[in-house]
Parts: sequence; C-alpha cells; structure tokens
Amino acid sequence: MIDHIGLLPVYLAAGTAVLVFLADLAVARTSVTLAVGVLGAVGTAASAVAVRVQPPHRAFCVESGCSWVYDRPAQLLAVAVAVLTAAVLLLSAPTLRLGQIPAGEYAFLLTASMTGGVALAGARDMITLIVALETLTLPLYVLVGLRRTSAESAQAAVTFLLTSVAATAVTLLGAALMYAASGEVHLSALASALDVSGPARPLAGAGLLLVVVGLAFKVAAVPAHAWAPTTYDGAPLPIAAYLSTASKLGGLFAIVYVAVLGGVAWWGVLGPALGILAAATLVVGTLVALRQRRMVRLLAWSSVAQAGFMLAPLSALAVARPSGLVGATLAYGLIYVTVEIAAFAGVIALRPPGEDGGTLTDYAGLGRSAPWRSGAFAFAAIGLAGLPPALAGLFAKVFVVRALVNAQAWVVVAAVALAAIAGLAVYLRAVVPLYRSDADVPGWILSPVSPAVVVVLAVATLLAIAAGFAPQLILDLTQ
Amino acid sequence: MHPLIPYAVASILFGLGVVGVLRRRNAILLLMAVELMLNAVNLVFITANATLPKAEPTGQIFTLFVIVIAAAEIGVGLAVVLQLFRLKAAINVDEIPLAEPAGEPEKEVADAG
Amino acid sequence: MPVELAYLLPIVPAACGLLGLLMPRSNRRIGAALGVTGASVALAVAVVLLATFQETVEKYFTWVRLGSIDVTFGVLIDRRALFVALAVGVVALAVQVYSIGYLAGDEHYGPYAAQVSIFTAAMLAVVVGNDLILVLAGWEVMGACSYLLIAHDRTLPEAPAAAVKAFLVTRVGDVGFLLGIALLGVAAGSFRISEIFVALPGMSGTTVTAAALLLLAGVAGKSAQFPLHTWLPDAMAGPTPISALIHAATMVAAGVYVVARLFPVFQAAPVALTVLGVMAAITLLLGALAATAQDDIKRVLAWSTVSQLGYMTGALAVGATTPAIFHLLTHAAFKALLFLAAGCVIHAVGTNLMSRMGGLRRTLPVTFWSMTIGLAALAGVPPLAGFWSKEAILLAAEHGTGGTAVLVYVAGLAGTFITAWYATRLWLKVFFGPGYNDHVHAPGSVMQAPVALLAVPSAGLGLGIYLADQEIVELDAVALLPVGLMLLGILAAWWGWRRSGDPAAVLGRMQPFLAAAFRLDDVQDALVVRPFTRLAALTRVADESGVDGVVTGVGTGTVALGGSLTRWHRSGVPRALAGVLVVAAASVVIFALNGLLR
Amino acid sequence: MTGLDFLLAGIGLVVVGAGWAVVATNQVVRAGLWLVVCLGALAAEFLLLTAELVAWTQVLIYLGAVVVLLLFAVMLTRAPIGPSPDLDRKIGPAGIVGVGVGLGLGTLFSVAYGWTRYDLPAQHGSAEVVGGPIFTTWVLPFEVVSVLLLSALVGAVVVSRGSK
Amino acid sequence: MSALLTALLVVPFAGAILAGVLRSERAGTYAATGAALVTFLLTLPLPIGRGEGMWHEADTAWVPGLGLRYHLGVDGISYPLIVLTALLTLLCCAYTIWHAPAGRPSGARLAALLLVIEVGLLGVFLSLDLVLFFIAFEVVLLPMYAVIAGWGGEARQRAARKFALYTLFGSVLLLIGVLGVGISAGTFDIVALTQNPSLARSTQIGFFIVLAIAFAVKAPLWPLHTWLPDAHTEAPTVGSVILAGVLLKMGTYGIIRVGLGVLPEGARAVAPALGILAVAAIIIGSLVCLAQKELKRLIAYSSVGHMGFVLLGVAAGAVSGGLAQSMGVQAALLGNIAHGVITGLLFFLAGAIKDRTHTGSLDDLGGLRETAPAMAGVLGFAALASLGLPGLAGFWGEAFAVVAAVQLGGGWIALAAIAAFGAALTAAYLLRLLRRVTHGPAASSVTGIAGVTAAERLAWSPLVLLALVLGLVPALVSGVAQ
Repeated sequence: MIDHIGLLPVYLAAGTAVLVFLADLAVARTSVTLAVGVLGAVGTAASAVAVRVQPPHRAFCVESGCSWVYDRPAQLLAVAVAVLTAAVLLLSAPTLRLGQIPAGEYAFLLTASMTGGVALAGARDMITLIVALETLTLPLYVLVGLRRTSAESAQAAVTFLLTSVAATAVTLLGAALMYAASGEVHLSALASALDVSGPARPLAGAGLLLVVVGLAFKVAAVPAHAWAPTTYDGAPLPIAAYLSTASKLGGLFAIVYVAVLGGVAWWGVLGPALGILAAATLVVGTLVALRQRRMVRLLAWSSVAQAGFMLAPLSALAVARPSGLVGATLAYGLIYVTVEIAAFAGVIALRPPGEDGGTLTDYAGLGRSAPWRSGAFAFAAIGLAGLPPALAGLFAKVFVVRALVNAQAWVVVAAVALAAIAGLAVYLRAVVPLYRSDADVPGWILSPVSPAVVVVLAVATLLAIAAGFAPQLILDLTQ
Repeated sequence: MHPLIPYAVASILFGLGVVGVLRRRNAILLLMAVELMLNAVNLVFITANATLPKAEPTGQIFTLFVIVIAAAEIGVGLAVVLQLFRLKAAINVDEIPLAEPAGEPEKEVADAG
Repeated sequence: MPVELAYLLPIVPAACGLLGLLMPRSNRRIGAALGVTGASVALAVAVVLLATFQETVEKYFTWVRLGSIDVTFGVLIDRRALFVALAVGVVALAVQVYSIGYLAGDEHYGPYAAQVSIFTAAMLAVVVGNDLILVLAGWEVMGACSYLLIAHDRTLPEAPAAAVKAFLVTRVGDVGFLLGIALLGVAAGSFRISEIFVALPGMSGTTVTAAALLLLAGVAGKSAQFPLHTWLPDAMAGPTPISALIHAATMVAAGVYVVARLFPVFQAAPVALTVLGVMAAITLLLGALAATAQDDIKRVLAWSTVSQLGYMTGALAVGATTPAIFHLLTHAAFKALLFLAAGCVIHAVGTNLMSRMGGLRRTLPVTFWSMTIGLAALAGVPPLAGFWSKEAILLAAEHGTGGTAVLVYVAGLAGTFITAWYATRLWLKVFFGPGYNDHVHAPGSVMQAPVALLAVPSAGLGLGIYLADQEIVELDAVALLPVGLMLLGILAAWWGWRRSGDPAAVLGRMQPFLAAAFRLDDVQDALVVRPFTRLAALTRVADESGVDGVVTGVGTGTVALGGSLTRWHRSGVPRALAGVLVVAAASVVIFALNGLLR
Repeated sequence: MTGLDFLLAGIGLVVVGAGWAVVATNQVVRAGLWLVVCLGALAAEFLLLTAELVAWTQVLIYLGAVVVLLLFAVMLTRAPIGPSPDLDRKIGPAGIVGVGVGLGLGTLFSVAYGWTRYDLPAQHGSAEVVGGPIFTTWVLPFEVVSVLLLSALVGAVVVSRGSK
Repeated sequence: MSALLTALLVVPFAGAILAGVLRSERAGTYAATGAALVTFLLTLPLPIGRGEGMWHEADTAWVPGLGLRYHLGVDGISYPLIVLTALLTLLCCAYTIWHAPAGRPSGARLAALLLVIEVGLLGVFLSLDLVLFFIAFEVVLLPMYAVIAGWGGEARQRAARKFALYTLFGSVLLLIGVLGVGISAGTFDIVALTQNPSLARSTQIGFFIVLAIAFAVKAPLWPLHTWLPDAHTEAPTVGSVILAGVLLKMGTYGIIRVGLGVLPEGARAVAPALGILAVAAIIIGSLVCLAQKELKRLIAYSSVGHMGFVLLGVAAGAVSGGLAQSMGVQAALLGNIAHGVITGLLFFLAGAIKDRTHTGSLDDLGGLRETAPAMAGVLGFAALASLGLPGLAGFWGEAFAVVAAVQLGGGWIALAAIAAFGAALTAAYLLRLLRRVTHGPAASSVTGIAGVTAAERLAWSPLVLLALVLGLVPALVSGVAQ
C-alpha cells in the first residue's frame, strides 16, 4: 500500500503543471495562467510544510530501502523549490506581459521543473534521483532558449543542453558502476553495499565519484561550471534566477544525498575530492567574477563561487560529525537562495521588462532615481558578499567557516578566506555604479516596476533581514 | 558467459562517445556521440543485472528509464539545436562563446589584503 | 607657615598662564595683570617659605597609579630649592614687568605673557618637584614654552628655525632624561626623589651609571653643554626678555640644578662625573672663545652664558654643588641684568650689532652703570657677585682630586682671562668711542626699573652670601691667581681697543671661525640633520612603494589572475564539455590505477 | 569461451566498429546510419544477455524514434550528403581523454570481474518479470518520467513553433 | 543598567534609520545629531554602581547553534573608549549640520552612516562574546567604505576599496581565530575565557598570532598599515576623525581584550615580536612623516607611530601579565584615548584648513598664524599634545609605554630606548609641520581665509579641553581601568 500522504507535494506539483496548462487553454490570459501557477506552487509549498516529517513518511520500500522518504531535508527542498518557483513566476510577469513568450507553455515548463525538484526532495534511490533531476533540468533547456529572437538565448540553450547531457551521461555511468559493483540503487543500501571488499572496490569508488562529478554540473561547480555564465546571460532573467536558485539547490541536495547518505564508506575519498572541488570553485568563480562587465555574468560567476561555499563544509566529511557539516551546507544554501532571488529580483526591477541584465554601467546613478529598488539590490549583493548590514550572509559564512575550523580543514579555510575577500570586490563592482555620484542619468527611462516583482523583492529582502536577526531558525531547519 | 566481454564493449563504446563529444563540431553529431555514451551505460546495467546474484531486474529497469530520458533529451535537444540553426544558420559549437567578448582592458585595480 | 604653601609655587603661575591663553588676545591689560600676578605670587611664596624655613620637608599626594608604581605630585623643600625658586621668582617678575614695555604695541602680547607664566611655573616645578615625573613634566614644558617664545617674533625670519632648533636639541637630550628617570624609577619602585635616594645603595652599579649618564644627556640639552649647546645662541632670535629668562634663571639653570638635586645619584656614578667634567671644560672654553668674536651684542652674552654654565657644571663635576648653585644664583642676577640692559641698548639704537654702536654712556647713563656692574660681575671683579661664586668654584676645583678637577681648574683659569677680555670688549665697544647713533630714544622707566633693581643683587649678592656663610669661599693667596688673570684680560682688551678700535682684531683670521663657534653647527648639520632627512626620504619611498607595493601587487596580481582565468574561459562550448569529461576520465583512471596496484 | 561468448564478442565488435564510424565519419548522414547499426547491434547484445524487454524497447525507441529524429535534424540543418571537411577538431586531446576513459573503465571491470564466468539467469528479462517492479517499486520514477516526457513534448513544440 | 547597554546600540541604530529615511536634509542631520547626543548621555551613567570586574552585563542566548550569545558588558577597559566613541560621533554629527560636504550626497546620509559606524564600534567595545565581537567588528566595515567612497576626495574609490578589502582580510583572520579559540575552548564567552584560560600554550600561540595579525591590520601595526594613509587622505573630515579617533582603537582594544585576556600565554610568547614591530612602527612612521608633503597623509602616518607606542605598551603588558593591572596595558589604554582625542582634533583642523585653502600640500601652506591666529593656536596646541608634551593627554601613554618596557629589563630596555628616540622624531616632524603651516610669511593659499566658525569651535573645544584634562588627571582613564 503506497503512503500517498507523503507523496502529496509531488502530486500537487504535477497537478499544478497540468492545471496551468489547462488554465492557459481555457482562458488564454497571462495573468490567469501565472496566478494559477503561483497558487499551485504556493499550495505545493503549503502541503510540503503541512505533511509531517517526524517520523518521516516512507513509500516504495523494498528490503534494500525506500525510494521515497519525506524527512526534514526533503521538506526543506520541496518547500524551497515550490516557493522559488512561485517567486520566479511572479518575476516573469513583466517579461510575459510583452507577449513574445507563450505564457502557458512557459508556466507549464516551469511548474514541470518544479515537479522534478519536489520529486527529487524525497528521492532516496539513484533511479528516482536521476529521473527527478532530469525532470528538474530538461524543461529549462527550453525555457533558457525562449527569448526567441535572440541568438544569445539559443546559444545559451545549446550550451546548457550539451553540457547537461554530457554531465548526465557521466552521472549515469557512475550509477551504473555503483550498481555493477554493489547491485544496489537505494542510497540506504549503498551506504553499506559500496563498502565492497575485494576487487570490485575501485569500481564502486569510481562510480560514486563519477556521480558526484556529474552532479557538480547542477550546482555549477568546477569543473562543470563553464556553462553557467553564458546560459544565465542568454536566458530570460527570471529563468536565470531559477537556474541560480532552485536548480542549484536541487543539485546541492542531490550531492548531499549521494555523498552523505550513499557514500558513507567513501567519505575518506569524497571529503578531499569535494574539498578540492570546492576550493577550485571558490577561487575560479570569484576571480573570474572580478573581471565581468555584464551584470548577469557577474552574478553567474559569483554564484559559481557561492556553490564553492556550499560544498566547502562537506570536505570535512571524513573528520567531523557529518550532521554538523550538512547543517552548515544546507543553512548556507537556504540563505544563499534567499539573497540570490532577491538580487535577481532587484536586477529585474531595475531593468526594462524583457531586457537582459545589461552591463554594469547600465546601472549607473540608479541609486538616486530608484532608491528603494537599488537599496534592496545592494542589500542582496552585500548579503552575497556576507557582510553586515546583511547579517544573514555574514552568518552563512560563519556557519561554513565554523564547520571547517571545527574540522581543521585549513586549506579549504584558506580558499574560503580568499574568496570572501575578493568576493567583496566582486559585489562592490555590482553595487558601486548605482551610487556613483558623478554618474549621468541612465540612458533609458526607468520604467515603473511591476507589483509582482516588488512583492518578490520585498518578501525576499524581509526574509533575508529576518534570517539575519534569527539565524537560529535556519539552523533548526537544517539540523 | 564471461561478463568481461560486454563490459569491455561498454568501456570502449563510452570512450568512443567521449571522443565524439570532444571532437565533433556539429551539434547533432555531438548528440549522437552522447547517445553512444548513454548506450554504453545501458550495456553496463544490463550486464551487471545479468551477472549479479540478486533476482530483481533493477538494472534493466534503470536501463529503460535511461532510454526514455535519452529520448526526451534528444527530442528537446534537437528542437533547441534547430532553433539555433534558425537564428544563426550554423550549429557549430565552436562558435558558441562561453565568455563575453573581450572588451578594453580594465583600468581600476583592486587591492586585496 | 604651612609648607603646603609650596604647592602654590608652580600652580599659581600655571593657572595664570592657562587663563591668559584663553583671554582675548586684544586685551593687553588682563594679560599683563595675569603675568605679573603669577610671577609676584610665586616670588612672595618663595620669600615667605625662605623666611620661615626650618628643615627639609616633603609633601605629596598620589597623582596617578600606573601598574605597581605610584606617580606622585608634590614638593620637596630644602634651602637650595628655595634660593633657586627665589631667583626664578625675581627674574620672572623682572621679565614680566620689563616685557610690558618691551612689547608695547605687539598685538600678540597676551599669549606671550601667558607663555612666560607657564614657563615660570614649569621651572618652579623642576625646582621644588618631589617626583621625577613632575620634574620631567616641568622640564619638557619649559622646552615647549621656550619654543613658543623664541618663535614669538614674526618679523625675524630666523625665529621659527631657532625655536624649532631649541626645542628639538633639548628634546633629543630629554630622550636620555626620560630613560634615566625610567631606570631610576623602575629600580627604586617609585619616582619620588627621596625614595630613590633611599633605594640608591641597593641598585646595581651599572644601572646607576647608566641612569646618571642618560640624565646627563638631558642636562646637556637643557643647560647647553657641549655638544648640545648649539641651540642657545640661536635662541637669541627670541625677544630680549625671553633671552634673559632662558639664560638667567630658568631653562639653562634647570640642568645644573637637577644635577645638584640628584647629586647622590651622580656621586654613585663617578664615570658620569668625569664625563660631566670633560663636558664642562670644553663648554667653558668653547663658549668663552666664541664670545670673543661676536659682533651681535646678544650673541656675546649668549656665548658667555654657555661658558658660565661650563663653570657651574664644572663645579658639579668636582662635587662642589654649593658653589655651583652659588654661581647659578649670582649668574642669574647679573646675566638677567645684562640681557635686560642689552635690551635697553638695542631698544635705544635699533640694532644688535656692536659695530653700529658706541659712546652710549652719556645717552643711556642708567643702562651704562648697571651694565658696567653686570659686566664686572661677569668678569669676576671683586667684590661683585661673580667674583665670589667663581672663586668658590675654582677653589673647589683646585682642592679637588683627580684629572677632572685639574681639567676644570685649568679651564676655569683660562676662562677668567677670556671672560674678562670679552666683557671689556663689549663694554668698550658699546659705551665708549664715537657714537654712531644720533637719535637715541631712551627706554621708559618700566624697562629701566628692573635693570636698576637687578643691579643690586649683581653687585651685592656674592658678598652677602659670603658674609652669611664664610666657609663658602676662603680667600688665600691662590685666590689672587684668577684675579690677576682677570686684570690681564681687561688690560689686553683695553690695549687692543686702543690699537684698532676692536680688540677682536687680534684674532685676525681666526675671528670668523670663532664667531661661527668652531663651525659646530655645520658639523651638527652634516652629522645629524642631513643624514636624518635623507633617511626619512628613503624610508618614505621604501614604505610607500615597497611595503605598499606588496599590497598593491597582491591586488593587481589577483585581478591579473582573474584575467587569465577569464581568458581561459573565453572559448567555445567544447571547453565546458572538456571540463566535465576530463575530470571524469581522471577519476576513472585514478581508480583504475588504484585497482591495478592493490 | 562458450558459443555465447563468441557471439557476444562478435556483436560487440560490430557495436564498437559502428560506434567508431559514428564518431569518425566525415559525412553527417552516414554518422546517423552508423548509429542505427551500432544501436541495433547493441539491442542484439541485450538479447543475448536475456534482456528481451529492454532489447525491444531499444529497437522501438532508438531505432524507431531517436535515430529518425536525428536524421530529420540532419536534413533540416541542410547537412551535405557528401563528406564535409570541417566536421571535427584535432583528434589529439579528444583521443587522449577517450582512450583514458575507455582503458580506465576496462581496467576497472577486468580488475573487478577478471575472467570469471557466470551462468545467465533464465527468463529474467521478460516483460512480466521486468514490468512487475516497474508498476510496484518503481512507479514513482515512472510517474515523474511521464511529467518529463510531457514537458519534453511541450518544450519541443514551443521551441519549434516559430515566434508568434 | 543592562537595558542601558542595549540602548547604547539601539538608539544610534534607530537614529541612523530615521536620518536615512527622512526626506528633509536638515531634519535628517538634526535627528542624527539628536540620536548621537542621547547615546552620549546614555554613556555617562554607566560608572554608577560599578564594582570589581564587569560593571554591568546583559546576557541572553542569540544563536545557540553557534554558541553565540548576546552578551554585553562594560568595565574599566572598555568604558573610556565607549565614551570617546559616543563623544566623537556626536561631534561629527553636529559638524555635518553646518558643514554639509559640497557636491556630495546628502549630509543626512553621512550622519546616518556615522551612526551605523557608532553602533558597530560600541558593539565591539561592549561585546563579551567572541562571535558577537566579530560581528560588531564587521558592522563598521561597509559604512566606513561608503563614507570614504561617497564623500571622499578625488581618488576616493580606490582608497575606499583598499580600506575595505585590506581590513576585510583582517576580519577574515579574526573570524578564523575567534572560531578556533571558541571551538577549542568550548565557549565563546570572553569573561569565562579570561577568568580561566584553559587552552594549551601551543594552541594559544597559534591563535594569538592569527588574531594579532587580524587586529594589527585594524590598529594598524607596521607593516600592515598602508591602507591607512590612503583612506585618511581621501576620507572626508568627519570620516578621518572617526577613523583615527576610534576605529583604529578596535584593533588595540581587541588585542588587549581578546589577545591578552583570552590568550595570555600566547600573548606572552609572541610579545617580543609584537614589541619589535611596534618600535619599528614608531620609528618608520615618524621618519615617513618627516618626509611627508601632504597634511592629512602626515597625520595619518603619525597615527602609525602613536599606535606603535600603544602596541609597545600592550606588548609590555603581555609580558608582565595582569591585564588592566599592568603598567603596559594602562599606558596602552591612556595612549588609545589620548590618540583618539588628539588625532581627532588634528584631523578636524586639517579638514578645516583643506576646506579653506583647497590644498593639503605643505609647500602651498604657511603663515597660518598671520591670517588665522586662533586656528594656528589650536593647531599648535594639538601638535604639542600629539608630540607627548607632559601635562597634555599624549604624554602618559607614550612615556609609560617606555617605562613599562624598561621595567621588563633586558632587550626590552633597548626597545624602550628606540621608542623614546622615536618620541624625539615625533617632535621633529610635528614641529616641521607647524613650521610649514603656521610660521613664516602668509602663503597665497591662506591669505584671506575665514576664521574659526561657531560650529568648529563647538566641535573642537571639547577635544581641546579633554586633551588638557586627561593630561592633568590621567587617573580619569587609568583609574577606572584598575
């Protein structure tokens, strides 16, 4: 008998997708479609909150484990993805109003991707995990390319697609090797089964590592990071926002599930590997971001660096209590998505509807003509830099460094430190133009910002502020 | 039978797929190469499933899912590639830049501690 | 009479000074009132205390407790201190009164008077202070005030430089002074002089010697001993009353006085005394010789001060503290007199140069007579003040044992001759001979009065003290030797004047060299000033392009690295694919090797 | 070496050869056709490994759908029928990585399995054997995949339909 | 009383928000000044009912997951700095009412930022939890950056970025050190850690070095000082005043409170190196000043020298131990306050001069006492105070840093001697400064400049007074510390 309660969020998510589609067919009005989508997403989130996680709902269990476990992390991811989808739908309002993008399909694809994300939340075996991830990713190929008239958009889509399929192939190979070595696909079973003694041991290790490398693509971590800037920059801004928040968060959780739940026997290998990955990601992402001249590319590269921060604590898997490390990682992830969505909302609010992110100089002097939007954006950027007054960002960094210092992983600490310092320079690049007192008036007339965007910007900012004053809440969520 | 044989085939096939992905300029050919990789994976699953002591056919099921995923990806992928072709009349992946075009070298210099 | 009264000695003038600084500079009357009050109160207190003096007493309270050491604020009263305080009071009062006239029409008079008051307070703090930190405070404040006062004159371009020089040179000495105090204080666990004397036997020889030598550095700075004497002549740039103040009873006297006050410390460190003796001898002759060749009347007096200080330190070097202080007092009297009188002369003829003076004895009778007394006292003509104190010193040196004593004695004898010579030269050149100046405007009574008053102690102080205390000098045959030398000097000068109108002519080619005081200024410039300015410039470059260069380098390096990484990513999609696949391949290969090697 | 082994090896050779052709040929269309051969042979391989259902699915979806799609795409992108010179980059780096992966995997497998022989389980690849779990244990991914396919469908349509 | 501590943080923060949102320029500045005034008044009753150790504490859990507690407290070490902070902020806010910088964003924003900085500073001086300390430490960074970048001179962007990144480098080390200490000691509570320093010697040394570097950047200690001159030269007057007056004190305070307090063993072990660097800072700072041509840059470098004295005291205190009871630490505290007051005054003057003459180059200045005697007088006073003239605030810190070093004997005496010589150099460059600026004939740039305005008199006189009072009654500072 299947425990349908635990699956409720997935059903609602899928239902939302279908509903959106029908709504678009019935009443072909952008606002209606979006409204349905947002409501569905919020409903999904609500159900995800409502469903109990102590003790977790389980479903599809065989003796080697369950495919679906709706526990605290699952709830976190489900809620986050749903809420982020709602936010992105709202952010899309100005773009869709222009009518160049078919709202129905757009909303459907987005909600389909959300379904993947929600499904991923509870997935506890390789098959469901990978299928869910693909469901999360595949609609994005299309969405990224939806700025029909722009070649950049198409290029972005192709880049995203090709890198993605290559990465997927690697992940699948990894899964196959693990299966060949252990005969298991359930993470709970892999935890012990991967501890192969005998000649097949390297096979298991290689499989696990390949899976992680493949998943690194989803969080845009080095080495699978190069797609992000082009893709973000070519995609419609809301989709870029989705890619850098929901999709990235999904990837992060996938890595955590596989590495922490499945890879118990290999923490000694995974830890250093992830450490190297994280360090490289931090350094490359930050330093390259230093040289970007386009806003979205800067954010993209910085989000690469942020992935580094998220992965960094896992580098201590072998030496420290994993719960603490995972807690730090997830806490950082949550705070990151909050501030990142705020940052993108700010960008959207400061740009004309349908436009791309533009260059940094396009933002010159906006601090005076649009103080509130600029202020919110600046706050978000500072949050990403991890400094007061955006305390949330600071705490996020503190969580990470604390975990690392606790594990005495000094090398990674050094990388984190460097990234933190140079990171400030990066985000200053993004913020300072807004407040250049010698700046001439912006070349285009600052358009009135859509209320939908304002809502997202305001809520995200308030959440960030709240998280700054009560970081314990975040910690409680991630313990 | 000796599982090493199909495994060897799978290994070589995957290698070939990698070669193709890294070598091909034409996006479609690139996708074909990816298909090779995926099928290599499938062969691994099937072989493993056939040799493992466990009874249930998890490997085959995994393979089925992989096939479906591959099909879906190809479908969307080709659509995307074709759109690129519509816009640029070319599907040469070399011509898709990863970074913004090099501008004038930047003046200001950040001092980091 | 309560001894607490002594607190007023430094406090009242200080208060007056601070008030004066806050007063509107335009109002001369308040300034003058405050200045005179401060000085006269101090004088009165000194007189009262001296009159009611019974025995040495110390009164103090804790100023601030730092770590384990209490810094106290208080007074240590003995007869010597009161005598010097008296002298300070007299001279300060004279200067204040005199300044009213001398600075008539100077709109910066207010701050000036206030600064003089603070100066006085500082000196008094040094004199009666019971705690070395308090002494140090007075010591340095005096330096600062001298700086302000010397720089007072806006019209003289060299004034600021002279002021800076005075402050800096003394400050360099103070480095030693501070360290010496620190050594003593730390060794004794307290900065109170009495405590230090108690703890003295317990201290290690090296500590005491080091402390004494370091203190000497400060003394040399303040009391213009070779090699730190160079600031004194330049200090002439200040207004004449300031010169009087600095040269007569304060500033320069401070060094001598402090050595006397801390003499037990120096006794415990014979090395220091030897050094002091050598210093004294050099200073004595150096000053005297330099004085012979000057044309600026104030410079003559200035250099004479240097050499007279040599006498005092010499006395200290041979352990004769009382003669030293004796000479300090007499010198205070007649040198103050001389400066103020010189001020009158300058005021009258409008120049400092003796070559532009002459025959003033008729036009300025009062000044002439008082100056005559002063010069005679300086030269040591019996029975005037200078004679007694100098005799005392020479006798002490003669009776003293060891090379130091001999050195001081010889130098002292030579000194008497030279002193008499240049004193006479000045006397003759200024008051006799043809008069260059037709319209001489006589100084007002405010300026005349102090001069006339000071003539009294200049004449009688020595005799008075001798009568009060016969032991201080014993007049025997040996005592005639300096007198003879003195007469020789006078005759020589007179003879030279008759020959060429300027005794200095005999110096011939030596004159410019002597006038420049053996070019020691240039030496100092070459050995200290220029190297340091060069070093400073060097350090600046090293710091701003070296140390900062590293920082900027790190910055540029980081950005450059970012640039090259960016360039690496400036490529086609295949790079992105390669990223994933290469790493995948690498991990596979690594595990494969691991599999092979197990 | 049993007959089965020979068959596996032989067909394996076909797979590899066709695969090589796919990545090596300088005629786009031929690449597609070689892919058909490769995948077909692979299906045969599956059959030999007693995975009938998978084999037939392979034939259906790949040969029936994917390859056709690919060929259509080739046509739509006006690929020349004849050889086209600038199809590839230098083989060097790609070759190194590819060989690395191939050899690496081969080594891993040979280390893991060596030349041990296994008996193929009978009747474990039939539709009912495989179908059973799909609709019990693996129904969740099955549902999710339906969403995936739907979105793929819609997405393909959205993209292909020219801008309004 | 413990509510008072929180109020000290809340009031300026509220004031900052108010000043930020108020539309009217004037209202904004007045609101800011009002908040600053209230804050200052709130600091005054703190000594009431003080006893041994902490006078008042406020302690509630904030982030249990981090072991982070909202733990504030005030004692003799922190109190003088708290008052100084409140006072200087008040003066600066009031200053902006009359001296709204021309051609720059609104003065209200400037005042608001100053208040935010005050929040951070007070937070640093009040916090008794290591992580809280770090957070407060960070709060100051960006507002100060904004002050420099928004209201500074020509090269402000670069200077501001340099300041931000360089000090962030220090902050990151601080974070690492703080977390390291807290984790290995099991608590982040400064009081508990100070009462029984449980860490092993080697651990202490390691973390002390990290923390010392972190604080040395802020202090700044040579050779980590090069952000300071640029920042000062570019910063607006009030920025420089706050920067030199109290911001640098976070470094020295931190090294006393956290370094010496929590890691005594480590401090003792590293003290010689610290002392040597401090003396190097004194000498090098003074020499650079001797060759400096720009007014504000000169004063900035003088800060390097003066902070050298403070750190010499700290080093001596580290060796002798006994924290606030040791002569060295007391000298350091005295030096801290004195430098805050005097350098604040100096920067006010430098700002006034630059505003009037539009040049900071010593070659173009001169003869100030002819055209603006009052200003020249105050400048002279400030310079004398700065060169450590007894009877003025500067004396005690520097003289007793030397004495404390002598007290340790051995090689420390050599350090003391060099430091004392540095004092002479200090006099040299300050006199040079005075001679170039005030003496001599009036230069064209200073002729016909306005005299001291009411606002300036208001802003300066407290500092002048303080410089004198602290000089005469140093017990005001060292007394409360004991």
